[in-house]
Amino acid sequence: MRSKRAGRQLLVCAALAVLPVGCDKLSNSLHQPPSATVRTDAIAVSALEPGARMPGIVHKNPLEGNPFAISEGQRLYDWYNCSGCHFRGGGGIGPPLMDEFWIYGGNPANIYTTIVEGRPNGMPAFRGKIPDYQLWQIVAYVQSMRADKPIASPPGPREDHLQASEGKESR
Amino acid sequence: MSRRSGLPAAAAALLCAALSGCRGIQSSLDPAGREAAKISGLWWLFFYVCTAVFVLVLAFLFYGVFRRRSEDALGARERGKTYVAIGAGATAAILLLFLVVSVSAGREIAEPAGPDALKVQVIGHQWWWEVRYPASPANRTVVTANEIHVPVGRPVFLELLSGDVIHSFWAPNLHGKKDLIPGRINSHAFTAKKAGVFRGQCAEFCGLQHAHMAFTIFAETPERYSAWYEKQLAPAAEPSTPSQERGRQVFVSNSCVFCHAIQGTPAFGQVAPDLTHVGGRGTLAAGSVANNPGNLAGWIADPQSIKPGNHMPPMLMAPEDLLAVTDYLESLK
Amino acid sequence: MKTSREPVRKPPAAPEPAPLPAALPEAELPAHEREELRRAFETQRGFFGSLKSVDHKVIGKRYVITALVFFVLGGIEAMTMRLQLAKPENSLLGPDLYNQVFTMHGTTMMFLFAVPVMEGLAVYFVPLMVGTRNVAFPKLNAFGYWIYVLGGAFVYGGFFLNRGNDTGWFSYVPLSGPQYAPSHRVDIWANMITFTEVSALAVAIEIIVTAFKQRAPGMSLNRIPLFVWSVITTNFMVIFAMPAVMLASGYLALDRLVGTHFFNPAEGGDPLLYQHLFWFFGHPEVYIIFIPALGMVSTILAASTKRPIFGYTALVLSVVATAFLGFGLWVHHMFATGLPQLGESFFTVASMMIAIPSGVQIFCWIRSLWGSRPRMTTPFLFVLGFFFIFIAGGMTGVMLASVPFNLQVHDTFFVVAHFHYVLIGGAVFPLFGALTFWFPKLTGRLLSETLGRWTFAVMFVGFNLTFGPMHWLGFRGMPRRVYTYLPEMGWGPANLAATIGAGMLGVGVLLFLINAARSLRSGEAAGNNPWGASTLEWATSSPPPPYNFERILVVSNRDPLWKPEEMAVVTGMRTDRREVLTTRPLDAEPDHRAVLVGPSIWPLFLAFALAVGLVGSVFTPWAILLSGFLFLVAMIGWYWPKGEPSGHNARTAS
Amino acid sequence: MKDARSQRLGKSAERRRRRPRFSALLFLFPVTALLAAAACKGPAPPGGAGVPAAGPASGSAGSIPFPEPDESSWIRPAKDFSSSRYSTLDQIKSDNVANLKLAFTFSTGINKGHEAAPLVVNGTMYIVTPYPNYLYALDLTSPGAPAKWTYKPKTIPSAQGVACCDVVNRGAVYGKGRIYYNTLDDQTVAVDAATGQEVWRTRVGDINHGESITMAPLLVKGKVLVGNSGGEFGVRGWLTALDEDTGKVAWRAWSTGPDKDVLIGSRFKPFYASDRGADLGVSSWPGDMWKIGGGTVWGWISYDPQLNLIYYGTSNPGPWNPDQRPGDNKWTAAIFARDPDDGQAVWAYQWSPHDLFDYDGVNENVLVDLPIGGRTRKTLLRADRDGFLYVLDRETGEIISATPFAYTTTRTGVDLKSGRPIEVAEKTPHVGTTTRGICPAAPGGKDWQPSAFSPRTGLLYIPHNNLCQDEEGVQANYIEGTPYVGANVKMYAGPGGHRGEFTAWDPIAARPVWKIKEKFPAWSGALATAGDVVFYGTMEGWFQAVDARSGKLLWRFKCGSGIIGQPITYRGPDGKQYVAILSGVGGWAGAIVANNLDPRDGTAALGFVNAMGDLPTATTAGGMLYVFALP
Amino acid sequence: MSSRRTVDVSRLPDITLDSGALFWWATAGLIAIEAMSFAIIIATFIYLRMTVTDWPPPTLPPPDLRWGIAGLVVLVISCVPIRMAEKIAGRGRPEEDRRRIAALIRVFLLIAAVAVAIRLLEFPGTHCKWNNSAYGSVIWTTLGIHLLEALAGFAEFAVVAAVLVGSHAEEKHLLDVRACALFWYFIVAVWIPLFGMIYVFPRLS
Repeated sequence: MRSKRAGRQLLVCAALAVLPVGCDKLSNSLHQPPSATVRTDAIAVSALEPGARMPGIVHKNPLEGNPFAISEGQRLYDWYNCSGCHFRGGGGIGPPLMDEFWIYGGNPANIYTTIVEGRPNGMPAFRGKIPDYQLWQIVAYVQSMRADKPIASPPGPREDHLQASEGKESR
Repeated sequence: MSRRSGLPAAAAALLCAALSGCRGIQSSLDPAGREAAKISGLWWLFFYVCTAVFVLVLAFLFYGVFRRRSEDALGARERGKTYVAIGAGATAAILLLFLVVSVSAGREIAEPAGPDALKVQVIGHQWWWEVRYPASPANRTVVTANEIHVPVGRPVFLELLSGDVIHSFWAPNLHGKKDLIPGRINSHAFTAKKAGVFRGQCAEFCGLQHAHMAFTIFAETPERYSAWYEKQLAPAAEPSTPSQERGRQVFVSNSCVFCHAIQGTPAFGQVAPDLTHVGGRGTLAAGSVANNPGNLAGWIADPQSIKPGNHMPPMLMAPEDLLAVTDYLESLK
Repeated sequence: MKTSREPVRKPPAAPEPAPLPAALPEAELPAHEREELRRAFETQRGFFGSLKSVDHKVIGKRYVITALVFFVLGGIEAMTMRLQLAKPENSLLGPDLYNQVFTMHGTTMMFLFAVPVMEGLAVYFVPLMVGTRNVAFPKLNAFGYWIYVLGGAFVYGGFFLNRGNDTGWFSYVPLSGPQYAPSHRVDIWANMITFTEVSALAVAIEIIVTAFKQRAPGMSLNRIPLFVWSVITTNFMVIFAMPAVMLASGYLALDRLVGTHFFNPAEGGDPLLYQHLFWFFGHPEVYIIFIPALGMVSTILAASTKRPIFGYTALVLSVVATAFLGFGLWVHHMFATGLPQLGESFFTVASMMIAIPSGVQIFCWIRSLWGSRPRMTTPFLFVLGFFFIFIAGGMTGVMLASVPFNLQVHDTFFVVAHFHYVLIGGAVFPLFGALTFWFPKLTGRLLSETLGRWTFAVMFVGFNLTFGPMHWLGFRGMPRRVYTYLPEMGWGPANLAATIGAGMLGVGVLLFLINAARSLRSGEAAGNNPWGASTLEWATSSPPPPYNFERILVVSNRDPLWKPEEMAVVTGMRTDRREVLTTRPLDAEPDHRAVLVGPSIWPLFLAFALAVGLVGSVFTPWAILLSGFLFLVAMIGWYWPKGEPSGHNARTAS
Repeated sequence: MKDARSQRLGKSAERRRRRPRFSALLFLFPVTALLAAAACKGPAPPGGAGVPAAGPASGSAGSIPFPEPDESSWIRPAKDFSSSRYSTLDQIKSDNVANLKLAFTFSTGINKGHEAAPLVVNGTMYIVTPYPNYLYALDLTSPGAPAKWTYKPKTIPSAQGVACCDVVNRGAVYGKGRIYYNTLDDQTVAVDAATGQEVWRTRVGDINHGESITMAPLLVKGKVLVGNSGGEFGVRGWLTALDEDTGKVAWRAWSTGPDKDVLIGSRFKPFYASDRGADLGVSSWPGDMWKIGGGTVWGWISYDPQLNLIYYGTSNPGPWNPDQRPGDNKWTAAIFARDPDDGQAVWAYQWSPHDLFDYDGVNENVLVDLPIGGRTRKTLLRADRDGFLYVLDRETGEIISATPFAYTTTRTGVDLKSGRPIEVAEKTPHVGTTTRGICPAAPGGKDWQPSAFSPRTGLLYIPHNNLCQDEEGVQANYIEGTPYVGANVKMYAGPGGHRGEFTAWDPIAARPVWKIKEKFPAWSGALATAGDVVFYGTMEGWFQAVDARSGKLLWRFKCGSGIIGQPITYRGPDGKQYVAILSGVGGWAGAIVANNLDPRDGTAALGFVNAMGDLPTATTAGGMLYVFALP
Repeated sequence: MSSRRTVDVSRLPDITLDSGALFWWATAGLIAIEAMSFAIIIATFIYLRMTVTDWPPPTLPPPDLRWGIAGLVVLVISCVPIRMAEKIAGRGRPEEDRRRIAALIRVFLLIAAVAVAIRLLEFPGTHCKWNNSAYGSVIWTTLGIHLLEALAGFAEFAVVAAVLVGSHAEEKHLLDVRACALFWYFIVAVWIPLFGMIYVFPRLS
């Protein structure tokens, strides 16, 4: 536990080290370069935007629909225990991923952010623990779950998981 | 007719290799186990008999083609039938011989390993080998990867399982191969007769890195084997230098623990090789590269360039962290 | 007739038995009837007309040429692999590409080259050899070809779009299953199997019925040429073997596309089921490729020695026995899977027993050659090469039947060496001999003997240099299907040798192609029967006219052209329509005069309809519905009455 | 060949080879089926209510050794130290219960599963809600029982991410003028019962390890006994005693690990040989896995003041996938008898050594003195997850009897000599294959939902499940703070097609007296009263009263949401008998409603969703207190 | 000389309606292929059954007999009009008989349509789906492949009937009737072991 916390501190320090802006606040706090004042490329977590809408930056999953990425994503989804809370998309501890209701937004960028940053009501933050390309693979898999197809017969790799008996009767 | 090539040429090359004493650590012709020796004996019998037959048949053929005297048509037909019958009979006789020696050799190598056999579980993964020594009580279970230590002279009973696709366990110096099939448990038994280090490799095509899925078998004296076993039971060595201390810190706080386990630390990942005693292993990445700090650091930083397509992601670490982790892992003898 | 042992540079311009028309003037038709016959059987002109062709010679030639194109593609893939393996840790191909390439190599050679080329030669030569005008079901024949081409184009299209299957030509599950083989690579492959198997099955029915029902009068079962016998046997094997692989690949496609669980152990399926089905096809497949080659060997030997092959009955029976036994030994591909020992022993026995009929054949051939002073023509050289290589491959084959030995060398380069010895030695060498032998019949021109000899020499040396060292590599622990290996393993020199050999083999094939191209332009005219062979295909002109024979011949012995004086002809066949004479299966007594269908576009359309289903189902199940609709349209078109007269209201022949 | 082969193969290989020989199993099936059928026969005509069976269904066939005499209060969820949930109040009787009317209601404002029992002390009712674990105090002396105060603990919302099966809370305990209860994020709080002021607060666990707390504490001899949850997160289980005044940790007994951690010392005398030995909590695990081995303590604790022993169970081992943890995995899925003063173990027994099916051992232990074999024995009744009702000698831990009360295919019985269950090898789940027809399913023949014992009828009233499952073992990966299960599960209704049952069980005759079939799992607690009325709720939302002797349905009321809470009864300040229940569907069984899960994925919520696809049409979420009284 | 060297075949018929016809042989070949395919399906079934302890999986009842038996009976009945049509066709008089044959085929088509409809009811009667387990997979695949076969046979006869009604009916179409009949007998005959496999076998264990 202690080691873990220390590790996190280490990580934070490392993150700070690469952000010189944050460090010499005292010396140069009155004048900010224009580029550092407003971030427009950050992923919006809310759909509500004060004022008129800005032409937003579209965040697309570079691996969307790529079968290899989806299958890798599926493997990672299991290995990194996403399946432990979200199961095969129906949810459990975490919310379902296969329906159209998304608490924190369902576009690829939102899903990505959710994995990286975590969410306050239980979603852990995987920040700094999963490389970017794997994140997008997981996002690709999560996106593929959302197809408006019944789970019974989607094409593709994820059908290989458990199919239990439908029958309610026993002999 | 060219005599430079063909089976005789291959056989000649083989003979040279065998006689010149250049021994192979992954060769079925340098048997170090009871089973491999039986099979190699079988091969030499096959080889000599088949070579003789081959030479004889071709001699007949060429003699027939090139001889001067023309055959008279009548009478020869009858004789011809006799020749063919004799030939078929000889073929059948040789086959019968082969069958008898083959089946008897098969029965011998399939003999049960007996109750005193060392039981080892080998689980194939894309693309590495998980090796478990089940024991009672359960906490004497040893888990390692890509290396199997066995005592010389004691039968080894392998339980072969697969975690994903079909693999095949093959250490030619000790025995032939046996597949690891998902949903099944296969068994395989061998007895090492000589101490030595032998290499084995996955022999069933299993995807991208089928070529880099090797393992090493250490056949050791019973004493050395026991010593090794006891050492494996111990949890990972405690860091003894600040660098190693830091390495452990980095390891457990990084995503290494998502997949790897180191007994004695909070790392319990179970989808990649157990690293409790990784420093004591000879190779990395299932026999892909030698285990030394340089290779290890390279493997951690960029595993995909060593073994493209394998499941280990590159680890983004500060250089000093990378060195520390390498230092720590290498200390886990 | 030459008596010296000096090799003949060229086949004699005027072969020993006189050309048939000279000996049998009755075989010629009056000019107007010949013209009528030509019109009835001709392929229509123009591009569209050629698509409608149902002439077995046109289709057979297309088969052979297409198969040779695939052979060259497969060969290029093979050489790419050899280049990659020429040295340890080579970086020419990455693992992904290498896996696609070796899969494509195996797939191409087995499904797109070896079987189709044998089928193609059968389609071309069986009607000629049994003395009829066309195959029994000309439209089915055309359909078979189209579906084969479409399948090949499909899988190669996929390959060039980086959708080549990367799980091996055997595509074992679960590696090829939905979980471990994402994307449509395997789907394309699995459906391609169906394409080629449908094609092979169509040809099988075709050939069997033609050979059983349309033989020349008098050609009773014991007078059928050995090549035809081997082709009949092969096609029976096709009927019993191909459904297994169609179902295996069908189950695989279902597992992948709609989520069935045939091979998913988690749901009660079993990956080994796939292996059983695959090898139940896969082993007979070897014989399907190899048995026609036995027929070719017999044919070439007989023509080269100018005497009947010794032991006709024994040869026929051994071929049939080989076919039967061929179904009983698929498990020797699975010894390492851990099946019960008793079962393994059974398959050991079966696998070894198959050496007995093979031995009988070899002894019969040796006996045929004994003192025969054969002419050392190129085809004969290829047959000699066949003996050398095939016997060596057969020896290692017998070894592989031994369970313990198999456990060591299974899935190593030893096995690679073994089956290339068997398949290249046993099928490709005779095939090249046969192509040289039949080239004059196909084109009317002879191939150059000099180039032919060079071809043989380079191929023979190259072959042994490629595959000889692989035996050794197998023993030294080199598994198959590895895209690279460590320098420490010491496999480098042998692999380098193999790569050089592969290059030579490639040069040999290139020489053959050059020879063929040269000969097509400026080759020596062949005449009807340049080799002085005895079978009916030589009784007509080279290349044969659309109707094959002006009059159907009547035979009374096994080697009709060597005894033309005993031959008779059939009269009373109509020449104004596509009429063939059907005979009874056993004694070949005339039965009735069947009318065959004419040129049609529907075979192509039907193939297209099926292709829509097979290609489309990879992407959406709805394609099957569309395909079903097109299929119905095609069937209606196919069967639509053309008003061709038949039955009692038709005019009887003069 | 013959001999050698089987020898040569490992146990599991043998199983594999024997598979085709299904005839053995076929034999087994009818036997178990017959047994089950025999057990089920008789009771319930289709109407739902049962008929009294021939045997002695009444009389004081057993007695509650440690009753809580004050009927104007209800100070711990199980009413008394014996965990009887039996009240001597008899105003509400079987002949007047039909007149029961709603007295007042109270909304908790929370949409998660309400599993808690309200407490009543000194004219005040205390309600603990699911996360965020508010504590409401209602003034029973005022009309309509308005809220006096609300206590809102400071909690970490992320704790919701480590609660395996909804963010429930099972209640509080009263003592020394304080209410003690646990929050999901591993805090135990003591709140002044009169003012709602926090007295002390102790953090006893860490959510980053996957730990959470859902159980109701028990106050014994000045110590608040608290256990953790997280058997599905690779948590190492413990029971901790906190000082009632300071909240300081008095002792902590781990469920796995070396004896000094488990508090096994010289007094430890387990009845069965396989439970004896040094450091079994380590040696029965491979490597370090005991550190992440589960055995959490999230269920009920009983206390015997005479023997001075507390009894509690430990949860399943982690992960579910048994292939990953060879060995007996002590002391998971077990029961401990400990001295509450120092926590030293006196005896222990493993219900499920090397647990295969998530058969947690945490269910309530009802302490009853029963006349068995001509003498009164100090027994402990346990309706376990495995579907068996165990009668144990609570002094020694000896099993007196073990009889299935639910449909079971996984076990044929318990070997009374060795104490080990007799398991059906074919039902063992393994990695890479699907094992079908596992009955009872992972939530067991009975999950946490506590039963009640009436000394008047001598019957144990068990609300339980009728569920089976298919399970595919998969390799579980351990990442701290994330689930650690390793199984794809799909549950479905057991024989009969109903998913729940309410059974009245005669522990002496070891047979059911009557059974009521419920459409959904009977996931609420039971309450027995001296009026010979038994109360329980259904997941559709019916709160119902049945005749204690016949099982006849006497009264019911449809609440706003499905009921998974525990009913209580008390004598109000006005002298009338009241019955209270929290409605509010959720929990593992109701997660599909509480968490809006997608029924298209049957494996969701550890496979429970497959069995509960129709629950969202039957009820909606929302917590509400309902209190009833006779007019 | 000349007489010895020629064989006159002008008197031979140009069609035969018996097993000497090429089309009959083609049908026989097709049947051989199909028979092999069904044999392999049965082998698959037995193989899969041998690898598991419970067949069907423990929670499933065996397929409903009701529609299964109905389907089998209707299939067998459907052979009756076909047999009659085939006999009439064997007389080789297209002009006189074609309408009667076409009428019989229409009766057959009706019965066959019922058989196909029943087959569609047999799918839900399995109580499982193709993607539930290997059991479901093999049962559905068998039912499906046989359904495709039956549809093919049905379509064949529909085309033949259409041709017979039209004015182009010739003797060779009588041969079509016989060959199609042969194929249909096969479809019905092969269903008997398949029926046993799907419906009876699970009840034996």
